[in-house]
Formats: sequence, structure tokens, C-alpha cells
Amino acid sequence: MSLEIGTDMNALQATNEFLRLYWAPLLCGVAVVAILPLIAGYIVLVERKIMADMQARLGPMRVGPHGLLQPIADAVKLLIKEDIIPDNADKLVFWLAPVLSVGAALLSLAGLAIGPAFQIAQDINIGILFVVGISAMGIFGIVLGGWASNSHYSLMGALRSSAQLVSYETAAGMALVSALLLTGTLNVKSIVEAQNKEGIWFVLLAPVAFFTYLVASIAETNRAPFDLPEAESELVAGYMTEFSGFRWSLYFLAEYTNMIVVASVATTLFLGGWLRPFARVPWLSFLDFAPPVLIMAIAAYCVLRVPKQPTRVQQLFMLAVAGLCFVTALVLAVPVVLPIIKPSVREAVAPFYAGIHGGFWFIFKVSVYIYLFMWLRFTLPRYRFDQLMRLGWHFLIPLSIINVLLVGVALIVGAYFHLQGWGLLLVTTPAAILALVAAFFILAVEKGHDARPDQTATSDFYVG
Amino acid sequence: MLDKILFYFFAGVAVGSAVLMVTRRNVVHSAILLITALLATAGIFLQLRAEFLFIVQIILYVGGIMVLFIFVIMLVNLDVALQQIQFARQKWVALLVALALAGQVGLMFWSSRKMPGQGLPVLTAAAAEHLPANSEEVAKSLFGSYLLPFEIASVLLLVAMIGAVVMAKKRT
Amino acid sequence: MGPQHPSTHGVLRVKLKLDGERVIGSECIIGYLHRGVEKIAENRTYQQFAPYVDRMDYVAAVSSGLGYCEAVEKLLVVEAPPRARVIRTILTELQRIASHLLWLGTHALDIGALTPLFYCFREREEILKIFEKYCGARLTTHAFRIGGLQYEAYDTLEKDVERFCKDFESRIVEYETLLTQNRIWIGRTKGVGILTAADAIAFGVTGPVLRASGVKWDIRKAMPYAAYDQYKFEIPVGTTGDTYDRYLVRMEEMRQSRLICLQAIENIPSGPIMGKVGKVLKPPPGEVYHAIEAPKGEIGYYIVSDGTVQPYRVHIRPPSFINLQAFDRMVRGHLVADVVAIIGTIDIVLGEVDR
Amino acid sequence: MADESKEPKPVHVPTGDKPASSTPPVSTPSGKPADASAPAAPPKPPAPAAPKPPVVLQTPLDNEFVTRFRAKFGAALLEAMEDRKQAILIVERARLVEIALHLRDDEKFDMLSDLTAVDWPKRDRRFEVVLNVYSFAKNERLRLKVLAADAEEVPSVVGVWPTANWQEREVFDMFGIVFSGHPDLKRILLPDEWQGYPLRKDYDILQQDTAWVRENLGIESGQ
Amino acid sequence: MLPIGHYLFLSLALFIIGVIGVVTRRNVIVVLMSIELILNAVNINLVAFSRLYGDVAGQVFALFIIADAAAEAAVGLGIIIAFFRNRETVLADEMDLLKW
Repeated sequence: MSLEIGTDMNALQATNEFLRLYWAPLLCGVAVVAILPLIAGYIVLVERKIMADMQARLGPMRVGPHGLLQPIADAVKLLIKEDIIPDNADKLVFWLAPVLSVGAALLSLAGLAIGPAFQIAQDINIGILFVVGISAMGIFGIVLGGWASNSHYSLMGALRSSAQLVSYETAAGMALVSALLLTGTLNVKSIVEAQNKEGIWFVLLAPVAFFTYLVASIAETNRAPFDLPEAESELVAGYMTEFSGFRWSLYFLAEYTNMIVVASVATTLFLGGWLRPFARVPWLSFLDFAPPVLIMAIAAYCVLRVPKQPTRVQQLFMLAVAGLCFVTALVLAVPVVLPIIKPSVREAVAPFYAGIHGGFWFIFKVSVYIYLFMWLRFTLPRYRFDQLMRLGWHFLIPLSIINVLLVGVALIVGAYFHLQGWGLLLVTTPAAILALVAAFFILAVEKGHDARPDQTATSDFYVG
Repeated sequence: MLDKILFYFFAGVAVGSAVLMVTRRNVVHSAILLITALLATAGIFLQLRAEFLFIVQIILYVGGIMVLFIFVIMLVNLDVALQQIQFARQKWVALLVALALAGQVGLMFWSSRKMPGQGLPVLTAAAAEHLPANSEEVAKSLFGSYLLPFEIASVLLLVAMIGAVVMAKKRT
Repeated sequence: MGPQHPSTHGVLRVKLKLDGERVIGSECIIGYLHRGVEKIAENRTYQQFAPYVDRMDYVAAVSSGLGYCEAVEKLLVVEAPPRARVIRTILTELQRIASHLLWLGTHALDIGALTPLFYCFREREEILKIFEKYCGARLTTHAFRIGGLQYEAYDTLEKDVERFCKDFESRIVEYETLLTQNRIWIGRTKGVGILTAADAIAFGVTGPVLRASGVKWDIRKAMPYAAYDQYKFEIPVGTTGDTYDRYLVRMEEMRQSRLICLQAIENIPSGPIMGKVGKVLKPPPGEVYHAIEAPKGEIGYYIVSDGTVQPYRVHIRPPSFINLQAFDRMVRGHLVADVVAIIGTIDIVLGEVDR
Repeated sequence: MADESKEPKPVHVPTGDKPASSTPPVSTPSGKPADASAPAAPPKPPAPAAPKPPVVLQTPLDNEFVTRFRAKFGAALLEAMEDRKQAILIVERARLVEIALHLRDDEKFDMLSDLTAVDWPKRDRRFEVVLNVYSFAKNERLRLKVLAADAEEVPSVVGVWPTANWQEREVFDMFGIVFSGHPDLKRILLPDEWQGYPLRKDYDILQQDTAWVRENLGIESGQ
Repeated sequence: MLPIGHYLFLSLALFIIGVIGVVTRRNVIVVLMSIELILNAVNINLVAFSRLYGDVAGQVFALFIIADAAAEAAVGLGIIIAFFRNRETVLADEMDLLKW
């Protein structure tokens, strides 16, 4: 699709020419921006439910059956709430900050490919880099937000969170570099193809990179043990203190979109985007049936729950949810079942199959990744700011740089023996082990020269 | 057609925000305006099919240097400096200098119109499709013919980093 | 940090002198919750004053009640019957577990761990149910009377306590897996708020804070009261006296309390629950100082009687008030984030600090 | 005085209307033991029943510790007695710090559990500052008493036991006893500009905060 | 790809604005920012010509300029912070002492 349309056309012809060429990305773009608040809302609901479940309580149950309507109630509440602007705050910047934050988050979604078919910005040559770059813009939203509400506390919170973001971005960048060594290209689609060709997910080839990226991405979205900026105890709600109502929900949306972005980058790069697990293993092809069966089970469960709902309207709602799940199960089943019934129609169905199933698996992996975020959030206490920075600078960044080195060396050796796919494991696993040895070495050095009373050993925080 | 629209849009934004940046009293506003100017130039890089540079500009310039600027502005919290007058007395001298500069370049443009020989190279650029993939191209030449400058640049960055750290360290 | 700061366990205002992030000095401004309990005591009879004692340390009301009743019994030179003493021991130990659970929950929440709070409150709920069945109240129980008990133990008391103790062991293991080995928890607590043994004694600190600094002293062992001399239990002692040691000491104390309860419910002696105490108490003139081991430390009652129905002077030695003195020594040189952790680890209740 | 909120029980009117509690009107607060209507006298031998004169449980105490103490301080030890098996030493006010140092270093009383005061308006030296010390080594408690008149200063023991800091401030806050040598003697529980010392016997329980409320809030206190 | 004149004119405009900024503004930080703007103008030229001649060397050189701009900004801001900490001001006029 050449960008250059004949320069001599008049305006009208140009516009419909433009539309003809770019209707797909425009449509996807609008879809994503519209659906995202809903998705973010439901992620919040799921998070509160899981948190409750882990804490031996029920979580939101009041609005709609099992609190399913809770996000809508939250959204309405946020919209209605009065929008306070602190006096002599910087009006322009106060308005701009949340917009910038959300804009950066949503824009970086454009570069990602949900399924082979569904990608907003078709094959950007610099795919992953584009996503990382744009999400780096989110820092401005936070910093300017803190500055605009010109209260001392939120300024400190803003400075702290942006310092944290900047330092963990380098760590995340380095982790991505070591993964990109394996793919060789930046383009999102070709990364997944590369994993498909190799027949192995890159998480197995570069486990340390995946681990560092996981830690860095948690820190980058200000969540779980790294959510110091809005640590209630010292600076109340950090840079978000002065924002209320709709503005605050923009920040909230930005945080959750960032979480989705980070999760999908990890999925594309490490967990083989929209590939079905063991995509190329013939005898495991029955896994194709897994998605429809799974959704059908959910639908059945909903139907079972219908009689238990207290009021009529909740029963109806539950029925609607069951119906929805049933339809999705059908949609997923068609491309799988049809070729078996009528082998002739296989080629026609193939793109549909790839698109729909690919989409399912991608969303499935992203939700597993996000579940990990939530799980960490409920179990781990919070880092102190200096520990947080020390973990970032003294441990994560050197570890990821060493890892880049080792993966590079491993690849050269691999190429020398021209190993392929699972063969590569022979080379990359020793590289991973070497990286871990380096990690413990960094730790030993760390423990050694830090004898100050409040110094703490911060090895990889997965222990415990 | 689309190219023309894009270029004029980005050029307009760039020049507009640059002018505003220079004239704004509030430093934070001028920082934000500089960011928009940089983003506009990134847009122009994109229009010139230099994607790698587009993303490097965003990550390095906007995501790195401007964050540094904003940090320093916050740390130095300039409301004390706001009250002082922002513009040096020699405002008019500067305008004069700028006009002279503009005049000279304008003259060069104008004269090139007349004399075909030494005029602007009127080559038509290669069409967009068969341009080689940009980042691979940049990588090849960067690590191919320009390896030495690459190393020197890294040394330069190292020196700058150490300098900045030493300079900004608290004199404890 | 203003009086209504979310993590100061009540109305405590702390003025911090900061150098950047580090704390150089601190001053606690208290008195927001001062109700003049000691003045009221001089205008009430001995029995009427008992409920006031529960309102001081509202988290460990049973133990302050026990302290007061035993002090007055000492004044009257009267001994509570064995059955009453055993039931008192059981309820006090349960109250100790409940108080430590509340401490663990809020302390972990201050440092950022969300889940332990809900686990702790789930167990604490069980204990409060037992209190409610026994004496009708959950928090300020006023469970004991001078000379013995008011209410006979309800029939399923042994079974309830046994059931609670049985599954409490697995619950403690749950907390331990969440926190003890947790690298971030260790990071936030090890080496924070160190109090050496000498400082602890100098500042008159008592209870788990003192034991965490390495001083092996517990009134239940040193001067046994109620029925503590009949049971075997150890005193957990820390080494460095930092927040992590205090955490370990309190966790171990919960285990020991559980053992005491188990030993106690095996044989609750039968017999009267009320000692030889008349309706009107007129202790012979004189004075007494009686101290017991409350969950926060040594709570002491100095009662002077002039022979009338009303005590002439009642002075209460509150453990939180005196432990809080050591706060300034512990907080120096730490970061603002640690101040919250240190306030949590001293485990103060403002009702008791201000009286 | 409309005292609806608090229970009407003015202190210095001994025979005011009693709350409907069943206890008979209290006779003059002289040390009259339980009157006849008390139920069966406590059978415990040491606390004899009503007929005996008021049993004073305070018996003079002289064990080897007291002799050692007397040998060292002689006149400073005014009286040594034991009340309900708890040793009490009444010592001279001036030499309190010296005695405290001696107790802490030689006698191993290394912890000051409690420091408080009692107000006996009828005595000439009305205030009795009470120090409860405890020895970890000997697992023993000892009570030191110092008598001080209204304006007299009591030497502060903060040097010996730092824990006395806040406790002395509280005694000053409640009784008005000035502790000489205390690092920063000011009110700890009550607002700084509070007049009067609440725990003194002559301080009526009812009109506590009228002055403070009128001054700070400009309204009449509701007491 | 528009004729090269447009890009030259654009970079000239930015360059001039940058120079004006450097000369007129008293606040050192804004001066630094204007320098960034000037460097950016130069970049546009480089990329335009690299696109015109199809040789990617221009873009590589632009990369080096960005690296240099980063180094320069880092050291420049370091100086400003050190200066601000001692003299409490960020205005160019008051930076008249070589050694304070």
C-alpha cells in the first residue's frame, strides 16, 4: 500500500482514496478505543474478585449478579463525580497531563497484533520499538500531572514514579533486546512467525530475559510491590491526589491500558503471540478444540447459576451472559469443526481459523500474564523507594545487559553448529545458567559492601 | 497528495510550537511546546520514510532528554524565576541577526531559481515502495562503514554521563 | 504526620525533623485521647471503675481487666478460687492472640502486604465470638469481677477453644509462608528500628519489644499470677532488637499462648467461681503495686486505699505510653517510609498512651 | 451548676445524694473499716473482721537489705515498711538521685517500672512521689517514696533511668510537682495553656475545662 | 517526497527560531532547549537529503547528532543544577562569576 497517492487528484477523490486504503486500521482503531474502557473496567472487577477470593471474602457482589455490573457503576460514578481543579493550578497542564498519559497508552496499543488478522497499524517495520517508545511517553503524563496539581506531596510522588519508570525502562529495553536477538526483526507479525518457524517459544530460549522483563514491566506500570508512588502511608495517592472524577479515571484507564500493552508485548515476544501451544506438533492438534470447549464450559456454568440469582433481572442478566459465552464458543468451534465435516472447505476456512483462534490464544496468554500481576499484588508487601531503585540499578540492569551478551554468544555458537528450533536449547540453557550465576555474583557483591544498618539484600524477589 | 497534507501539518505544528516555546513565560509550558515541536519533526522523519529515526527521535529525544529537562525544571522549581523578566534587553538585536540570516538564505533560494546549472538538485526521489527496509539499512551502514564513529559516540556518552553525575552530585 | 494519619493507630501526632529523606529527630505529641481515667477512679467505687479499665487498651481489654481485678484482690488480700484463675488465664491468653493478630494485620498493611490483614481478622473473629458467648461483649468485655468471675463458663467453652487452637496452628503457618521468608518483608523490616538491650531497659520498655532486644523477662514467668505457674511455656527472645525480631517474637508468643490454652482446657478445676468478697469492698488502708504481662508489655496498677469504698488513688502504668518513649531512639537515621513500620512494630494503642 | 452529663458526685461534699447504688451512705472518710452490714467477714486471718481496729498492714521492715541501706545512707532513710509483702522505703528528697544511682548500680534495680505521685492534702508535706523499681537479677520490686510540700522541687531521676522523662512530665502535668534537672519539663497530656493540675484532690472533677474552653472556644463549657 | 525546497525552508525556519531563543531568553534552561531545537533543524536537513539521494548515511549521522544532543543536555543540566544549588538562580545574567 503505497503511501503516495497521485498528487494531482482533487480533495474529494483523495479522501475516498485514503479511506479505501486505510479503512481496516481506522475501524480497528475506533474499536479498540471504544472497547478499552470496558475491558479496563472488567479487569478491575476481576482483580477485586481475585483479591477477595485470596483474602477469604467475596468481593463486589452487590451490583448485578456477582458484581458483573460493577464496572459500569464505577464508570458512571466517576463521570458524575465533581471535577475539582486545585486553585492556582496550571489549567492547561492540569488538563493536558491525563490526556497525554492515556494517549500514550492507547497509541502504543496500535502497534500490537491481537491476532494475525487484527492489527491496527499494519506491518510497522519497527513494531516492538514503536510500542516501547510510545509507552515511554507516558512518563510525561505522570510528571506533568504531579507538577500541575502544585501540592508538595503530589510533586514528590510524581518525581519518584517517573524516576522509577525511567530506570526500569532501561532494564525492560535491555530484556527486549536480548529477545529481539532471537527474532532478528522488529516487525510484530514476523516475530510470531519466527517463533512459529522455530517451533519453540522464546521464553524457553531466553528465560532470564523473560524474568527481567516481567519484573521491569511490573515496575513500569507502577503495580504490585513497586507501587510506591501512590503508597498510602507516606504521600497519599502520589501524583493522582488532586485529580478527581473523570480525570482520575483517565489515569486509571492509562494504568490498565499500560498493563495490557506490557502484557501483549511480553506475549508477542516471549510466549509466541497467537500461536496455539505446541502449534506445530501434529499429534497435539486436538488442542484446537480447547478454546470452544472451555468457553462452552463457562456458558454451562452460567446457566447453572441462573436459578440461584436472587432477583428476576439478575437471572435474565446471567442468562444473557451464558448466551454470549455460548455464541463465542460457537464462533470458535466453526473453523475447527467445519474442515472435519467438509475437508474441501479447509482452505477457505484457514484464514478465519487462524484469525479467531489466534485471537483467543493471544487474549488467553495476556490474561494469564495479567493474572500474574494481580497475584503478586496481593501477596507481596511494598518496596521502600531506595530499595526499589537499588534493585533496578544494581541488579536488574546489569543482569539484563549480561544476558544480552550471553544470548548473543549463544546464538553465534548456535549458528556455528547451525542448530535449529529445540536444538537451540542446547546452547541457550547454558547461557541462562551463566546469567543466573552472574545474578548471584552481583548479589554477593551487593551484600558485601553494603554494611549500613538499613541496607537490605535484594536478590530476585521471587524467593518466598 | 497525502504527503503534502502531512508535511504541511507537521511543518506548521513544528514552527508554531517552536515560536510559542521561545516566547512563553512559563518554562514548563515552553518545555511542553518543545516536546510538541520534537514530535512534529519526528512526524516529518516518518513522512521522509525514516522510521528508525522517527522512533529513535521519540525514545531518545522526547522520552529521554525532555524527561531530563522536565526533571530539572521540577527540581529547580522555577516559580521563583517566573517573576523575573524573561527576555534579555537585546531582543531587537537578535531579531536583526535573524532577519539578516533569513535574507541571505532567501537570496540563495532566489538566485538558484534563475541559473539552472547550480540550482537545487531537482532529482526526483526514489518511489516509496522499493525503498529498502529502513532500519536494516541504517543498521548495515551504522555497523558497516560508520563503526568507528559509533564507538566514539559511545565514549562521548560515557564521558557526558560521568560529567553530569559529578556535576550534579551533592557536595556532601 | 498529623493526628489523623492513616497509619498511626489512633490520634498520635509525630513531628519529624528531616534531612531530605532521613529522619534526624522526632517528637510525639500525645494527649488527644486523654479522658482523665485516674481522676475518674477517685470518684468511683472499686467495682464501678472496672469497666473504665477496659476502655484504656481497647484492643486487650481482658488483660487490663485481669490486672485491675488482681491488684484489688491483692489490696484485699483475697485469693480468687482456682477455677476462676484458670478461666481467667484462658481468656487472657486468647486476648493476647487477638491483640497480636490485630497488630500483625495492621503492621503488614502499613508495609504494603494486603492479604495478611484479612487472614488475621478472620482468626480474630473466632476469638471475639468466644468472648461474646462468654460475657456478651466482644471488645470491652469487663469479663472479670474483683474476687473471681461473674459468669460461669458456658458449656461449649472447652470445645470452642479447642477447635480454635486446633486449626490456629495451620493458620500461623499460613502467615509465616506469606511473610517470614518473603524477601521484600525482610528487606523492609530487618535492621529497621534497632533497640539494644541496654537502651530497652533504660527506656523501661517491656513486653515483646524488650524480649526482641534479647532480654529474657516475662512477668508470667518472673512473678506468676492467675494460673500461669501450672503451665509449661517458653519465652521467645530475639537477638538484634529490630522490627524483624519483634515480628518473630510476637509470632512465637502466639504459638506459646495457644499451647497454654490447650494445656488449660484439659483440666479446668471445678468449684466456686467467686472468692470470699463482700458486696461492698472496703480494703484496709494501704497501697499495692501489681503488674501483669499484657500483650503490649507490663501493665501495672498502683492503688492506694484509704479504707473507704472508693480508691484514694489509682495509677496505671501503661506499656504503650512507656514503649513509645523509645520511638525517638529507634527512628533516628531511618527513612520516612520506615517511620510507619517502626510505629507499627512498637504496637501502641493511643487509648492506653493518653489514658 | 447544671451538671446533667456527668454523674452528680461532687467530691468534697461527702454526703451528697448518692446514685441509686445499693451501698449505704458512706460515713465520714475516716478510716472506718467495713461497717456491720458487710456480709460474712473475710475468713482470711491476716485481714481481721470489723471489730478489730483498722488493720494497718504496713509493718516496719528490716531485713538485711534495709540494714545495708541504713548503713550506707543513715539519716536519709526516713522509714522502711512493708505493705502486703511489698517493700517500701521512704527516703529524703534531697538525696534521691544519689540513692537512685546506688540502687541501680549496686543493688541491681536496673529498671524503673513506674513513677507517679499521690496527693495527701491533709499532711504538711502533701505530695508523695512514688518510684517503683524492679531488679532483673533479684526478680524483686522495691518502692521508693519521697515527700514534697506544695512548692518544693523534687530532683529528677531522668539521669539514672531515662524512662522517667515522660513519667515525670506526666506527674508535673497532673500534680504540678516541679522536677529539677528535667531536660524539658512541660505538659505532656493536657494542652500547654491548661490552668490547674487535675489530679490534685482540691481540683473539682466537674469544672475541669471551663477555663480552657472559654479561652479557646469562647463558649461556656457544657459541664 | 516533496521537492527538497520545502524541507530546507522548514529547517531554516526552525534554525532561526532556535537562534532567537538562544539569544533573547534569559533563562538558561530555555537557552538549552533552543539549542536542542537548532540541532533538530539540522537533523531535518540531513534526513531530507538522505531521502533525496537514497543514501542512508544522512540518517546515521542524524543518529549521531541525537546522541551528541543527549550528552550535551546531560552535562548542561548538570551544570545548571550545580549552579542553582549554589546561587539559587537560573538566569543567565546572574552567571557572571567564574568562580564563586
